Amino acid sequence: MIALRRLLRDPVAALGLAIVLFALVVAVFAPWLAPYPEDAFESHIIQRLRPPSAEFPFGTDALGRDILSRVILGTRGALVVAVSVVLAAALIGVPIGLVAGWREGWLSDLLMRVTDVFLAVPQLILALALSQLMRPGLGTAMVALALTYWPFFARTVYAETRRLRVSLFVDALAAIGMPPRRILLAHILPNAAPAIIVRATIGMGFTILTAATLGFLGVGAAPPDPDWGLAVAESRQHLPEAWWFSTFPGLAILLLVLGLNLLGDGLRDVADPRLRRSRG
Amino acid sequence: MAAYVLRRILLALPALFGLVVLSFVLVRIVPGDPAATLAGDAATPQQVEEIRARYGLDRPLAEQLLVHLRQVMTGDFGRSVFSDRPVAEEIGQRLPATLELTFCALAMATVFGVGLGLAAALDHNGPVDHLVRLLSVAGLAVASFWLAILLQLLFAMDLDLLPLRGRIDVELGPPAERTGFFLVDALLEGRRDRFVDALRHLVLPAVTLALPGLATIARFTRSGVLETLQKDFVLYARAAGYGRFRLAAIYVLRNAVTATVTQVGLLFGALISGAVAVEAIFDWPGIGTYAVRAILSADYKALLAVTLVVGVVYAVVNVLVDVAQGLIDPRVADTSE
Amino acid sequence: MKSLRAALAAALLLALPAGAEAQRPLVWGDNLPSSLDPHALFDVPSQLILLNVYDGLYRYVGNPPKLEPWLAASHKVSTDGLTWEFTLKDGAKFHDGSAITGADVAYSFKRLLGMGKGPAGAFRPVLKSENVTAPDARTVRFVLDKPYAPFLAAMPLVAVVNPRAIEPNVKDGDFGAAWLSGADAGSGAYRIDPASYKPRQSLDLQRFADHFLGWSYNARPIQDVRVRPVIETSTRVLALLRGEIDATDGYLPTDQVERVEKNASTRVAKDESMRVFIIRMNNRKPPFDNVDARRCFATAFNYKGFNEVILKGLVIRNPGPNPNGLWGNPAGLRGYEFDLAKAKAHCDKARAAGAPLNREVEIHVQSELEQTVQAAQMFQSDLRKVGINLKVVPNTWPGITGATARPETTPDMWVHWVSTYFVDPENWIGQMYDSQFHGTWKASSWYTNPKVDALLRQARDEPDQARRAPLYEEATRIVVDESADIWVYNTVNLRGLTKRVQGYQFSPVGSGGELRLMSLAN
Amino acid sequence: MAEPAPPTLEVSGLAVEIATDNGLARILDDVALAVAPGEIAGVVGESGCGKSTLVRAVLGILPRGARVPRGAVLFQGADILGDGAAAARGRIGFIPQDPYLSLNPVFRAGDQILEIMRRHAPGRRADHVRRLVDLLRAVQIPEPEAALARYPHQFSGGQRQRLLIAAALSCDPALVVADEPTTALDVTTQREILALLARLARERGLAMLFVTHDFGVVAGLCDSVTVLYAGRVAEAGPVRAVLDEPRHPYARLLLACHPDRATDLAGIPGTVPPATRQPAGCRFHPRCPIAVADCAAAVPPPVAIGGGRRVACPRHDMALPVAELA
Repeated sequence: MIALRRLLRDPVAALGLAIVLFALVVAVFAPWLAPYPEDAFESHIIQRLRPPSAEFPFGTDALGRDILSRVILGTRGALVVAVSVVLAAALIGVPIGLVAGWREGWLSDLLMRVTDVFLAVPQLILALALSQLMRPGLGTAMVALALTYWPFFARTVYAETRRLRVSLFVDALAAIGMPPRRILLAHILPNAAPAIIVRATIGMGFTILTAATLGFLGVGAAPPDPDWGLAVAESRQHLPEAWWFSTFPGLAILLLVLGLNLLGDGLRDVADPRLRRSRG
Repeated sequence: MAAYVLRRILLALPALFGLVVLSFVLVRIVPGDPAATLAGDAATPQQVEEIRARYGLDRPLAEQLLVHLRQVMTGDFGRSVFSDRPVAEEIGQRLPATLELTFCALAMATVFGVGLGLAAALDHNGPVDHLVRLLSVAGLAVASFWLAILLQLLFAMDLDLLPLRGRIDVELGPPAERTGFFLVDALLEGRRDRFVDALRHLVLPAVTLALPGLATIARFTRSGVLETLQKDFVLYARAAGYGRFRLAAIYVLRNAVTATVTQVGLLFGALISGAVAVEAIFDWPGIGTYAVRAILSADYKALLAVTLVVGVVYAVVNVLVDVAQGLIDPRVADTSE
Repeated sequence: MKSLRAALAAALLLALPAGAEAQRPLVWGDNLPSSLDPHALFDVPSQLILLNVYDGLYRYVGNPPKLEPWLAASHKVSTDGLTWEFTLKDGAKFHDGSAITGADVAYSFKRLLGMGKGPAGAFRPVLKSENVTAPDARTVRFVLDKPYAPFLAAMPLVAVVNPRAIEPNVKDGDFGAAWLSGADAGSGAYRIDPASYKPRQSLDLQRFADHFLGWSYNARPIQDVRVRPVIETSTRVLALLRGEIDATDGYLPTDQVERVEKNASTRVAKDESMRVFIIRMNNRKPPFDNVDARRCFATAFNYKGFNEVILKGLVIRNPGPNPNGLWGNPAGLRGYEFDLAKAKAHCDKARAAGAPLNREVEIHVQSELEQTVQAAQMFQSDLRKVGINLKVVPNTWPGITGATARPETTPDMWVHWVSTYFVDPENWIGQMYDSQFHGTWKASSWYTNPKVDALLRQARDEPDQARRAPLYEEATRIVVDESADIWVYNTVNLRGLTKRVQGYQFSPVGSGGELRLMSLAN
Repeated sequence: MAEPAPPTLEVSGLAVEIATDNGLARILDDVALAVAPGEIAGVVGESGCGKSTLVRAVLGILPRGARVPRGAVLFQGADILGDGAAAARGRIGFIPQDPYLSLNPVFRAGDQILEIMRRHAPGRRADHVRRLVDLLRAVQIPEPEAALARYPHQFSGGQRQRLLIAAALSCDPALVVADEPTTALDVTTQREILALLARLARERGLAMLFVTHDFGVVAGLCDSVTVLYAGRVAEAGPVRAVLDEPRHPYARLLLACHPDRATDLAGIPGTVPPATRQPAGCRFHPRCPIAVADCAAAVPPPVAIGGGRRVACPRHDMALPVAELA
């Protein structure tokens, strides 16, 4: 609660929280909010490429679908992708970071080397290659993104664990004979949690962007999914005449990622009140 | 220092080895059938089998990996399954384009990012600070492919200020190839017109690519400077009479950029990734488009080489970053030996 | 900036030697093939090289395409249809100045068959390397294993290459393939500047003044051509509008046609082609093994909506596998029409017969080709109305064609075009529905009908076109009745051009890329 | 006790306030002290009493947002509070609290000191180097020439403090301000550094403002002492007199709890009030065992009680309850 109040005191962070909450609400109630919820699937070619009007506030796309509805319906997909990718990446990265940070010697070295290997592969290229692994599509793209994002969690948790391992309270716990697993789970993990949460928030923004890029390159979400990146890709050949086609999905990406980043910054400030700062 | 650099290089080697194995395993599971692609549209199944045998694609995977490792050791990346040309040569033709683009973007991101970050920190919680904070967060939030299209439409189509695509004007032609970096080659042959033209072609893609990096660097510099400003030695330096400018621009910045420099290394990976979309839109003939092409046509030799080359470049950049850090902060080089 | 560019242009003019023509070269924005070796592959982009840098014995000219003797002056066929003898024209020269002989032609075919790639597929079943001979300097003789009707029709696929250029560059018995993938061993109207070649990026061509046809038919041929492929479709269109390139590929998106035509300095060349847009169904996989299920799908596609609205009427409805203009099509062939009530009836019938129409059906699209995606989405929307759940799966050409080797891995449905490789029904219905081609992408509907097999094989062995035509007509009727696939339209080739490009002439083979016919207004 | 010469440093009626989120913090109020040439003046107080702010006011590096509503700081007779006073401050040397943190780790130690010298007296680098080597020898750094090229982390803590002392002396100062310069060091090194400071001050006739929380250090080093409590002067006077016979209840309690080494206030009930919520009247009265109602009503002004001593408590001659002294 105190953390929330402190978060709200920073107008920028509060804005971020507001955007993310707004997106959450939109995502949850998307089918009721969208004026034409069936436009997630249905095309009406007679009314294609209509400019914004009272009937279609954001205009229609190349298959005559209401863009407002599709932007609203796309929110859910974007958030689902972001949350599940980051969750999966955390599930891989956090244990690796914990173990590598706690243990000395070859295991730790090996784990961090593997992490480095994954870091050395350009993310998008790995994601593209992996997308071809089973078959292109949102599911594969999500697997690919999780497989490329976990090293960031491993790095973060590794650093935190290393820092906390040498701290006095861990020495004290070890001295009274607490097993390492309990120290890691009950003491180090909660202490590393703020760093993980911040990393996760930023990671969600990042994931949405990368997933959109994959969609843009044609290996992410599959049509007729109302994916924002896909919409921008589809809109390209209608620019600049049908400006509304790319503008609104593009803005939706911008806004949600912006909200997540602002929130991440705010959380970092709360987690680290020594100094109100914002790091990438 | 020399020992430190050597150690950094040696540490990078196992990672590169891991990369070779990892990329091989990943790429060879790609389902697109290179033999079928190679055989062409009108191929019979029997032709496909012959091609499979000729390229060793019918051997067990482990054997293919060994062959691959031996080839990589000798710098032989094989021939592209797709174009039947040496992959090393194809990449050699394309790598400079990507490096020219990414280095320019990196330089742009660093110079402006550090400047903005410093300005923001010195105006902590002031208007400049808020503006830079918002801009840097927005810079990280913009989808580069979207930005690229908007920049094209605005600066090339509407305003007619900058070229739309490519590296150099078709009529002007590329400069005589020495390094493959058009800017450098144009200077070497003393052609100002080509230099200017290559530079104009660089602007839009480099700006698009630089923006997220710029935002990251600005954020890190800002927080680094803020953190450093809290340090006792800054207080001491002020007490001892250091000048304000010298304090901010040299004394504090050098400490503050250590975190930033690490970011520059990590950013390079992101830049190469970003280059994939940016190169495609701006028609930049680099390895980003090459990689996409390789993936789409299941050209696994090319893809393997691209991953490895990018990995090597990434490793080199990060060794350079480590060296830079050692130069900036002498403690780094001392304690890790 | 304009003034700067003008100044640069002026400076460049001054720098040119006196008397040189100051003509901005033609900038060709169409795709480059992945290899410059005309024997290494055969796809749409490679025709740029085949038609401009090389010559064949025969060539398709004009629209509809006519097969004309090219390097050959004439040919003779034995009565059994097995022995073919071609006589060469006099005075034809390769780019190195050496004369083209019968031995060179024979060498070219042996190389083609030896490499066994791309265009070799059309000849390998009937032609052995040792049966290509050159009795004298002006003659080349082929002895086929069995009669093969499309032999002459496939002749333009084969480029005649210069053995004197290739032989010094052969390594490890590779037929010089490594070298020729980036070099020139041709005799065509244009020659390659090897130094300019960067795969998929750039290629410069120069006019070959000594081309065997001479240049009398073109008063102002184009001296220099710069091939500069543009990767992204929309960037390509913008580049054309800005005049950075003079020509797009032949797949200009229909939505861009109006814009290119409105632009003062550009136009769109529209030519009816022979490229059939088709939605495949895997006839081996339920529910597509049920003819009523297939008919249900065929009547649920909104042909009119797609052709007239989305593609703005820039294509022509094509009811069967062969392109409309080709011989071998039955007169008055009626294809399927969009009728959801009928579709429902077909579906009910299929369901009654146990066809699993409730399962999710996958349609694979080539995600870089917007039209395939749009067609699939529209189809998906309409199929929902008859209770069929269609899932769109983005894929790529290699991804799909790699999977068509076996029926289990072949997608339920996929979308593609069948272009003109040679102008013969064999190129379409022959290779698509004869079960002996199962395992190739062309036959990826896994359609099996012994009667159709028999008809198509008979037509293949029959040299006389008048007798072949009814066989193909009969086969077409059966295939259409059984709704083996969904045939949508025949393409109108849409190429964006700057108005300074003149003399552009389209042929379905080569898609209008014959540079020798063009000239540039200043 | 110091000779009645004109003081090198004279602080009078100094008040410093900082606006914070929780309201106005009155860090210093009505602080007065003087340091004569050759005199070592101690300032003692617990954490939060305003010692550091006093140092920063003298050095002209008050934190952002701080303002000085009243008072003056005179250095050799010139006001050095205003912005234009940087030049006048040139001959004030500063020895910071923590030698580990006060040198920038990424620059060579020599360069950092030379930069200070350059700022104070433009001249040839070689001359500065020569002077610096002499100084390093004076503060007993071994191999001074080689030391110039080393980085801070390559020195021990004691050596770093010697470097900082050399830096403070490098501008040929009339006044040296030392802010708890031995706190971060181990006891042996502390003693060496204090001896060095005493010797240097004596040899060079320096005025020194020595800030500490440690009465033991004051006793061994200083000539006079000023005791601060919550931003005000509680008691001031010659060091022997104050230490032997403290008069302010605060000073008495402080020295009584720890007769030998009065290092903290653990023995006094209550805590130092936060600067934003100072009690009215005498700021010590909530914790004072002999406080009466009047103590909360008005601020007791420091009064001279003879012998150069001042005490800010009207009840300074009352006896403390025995229990408090136990």
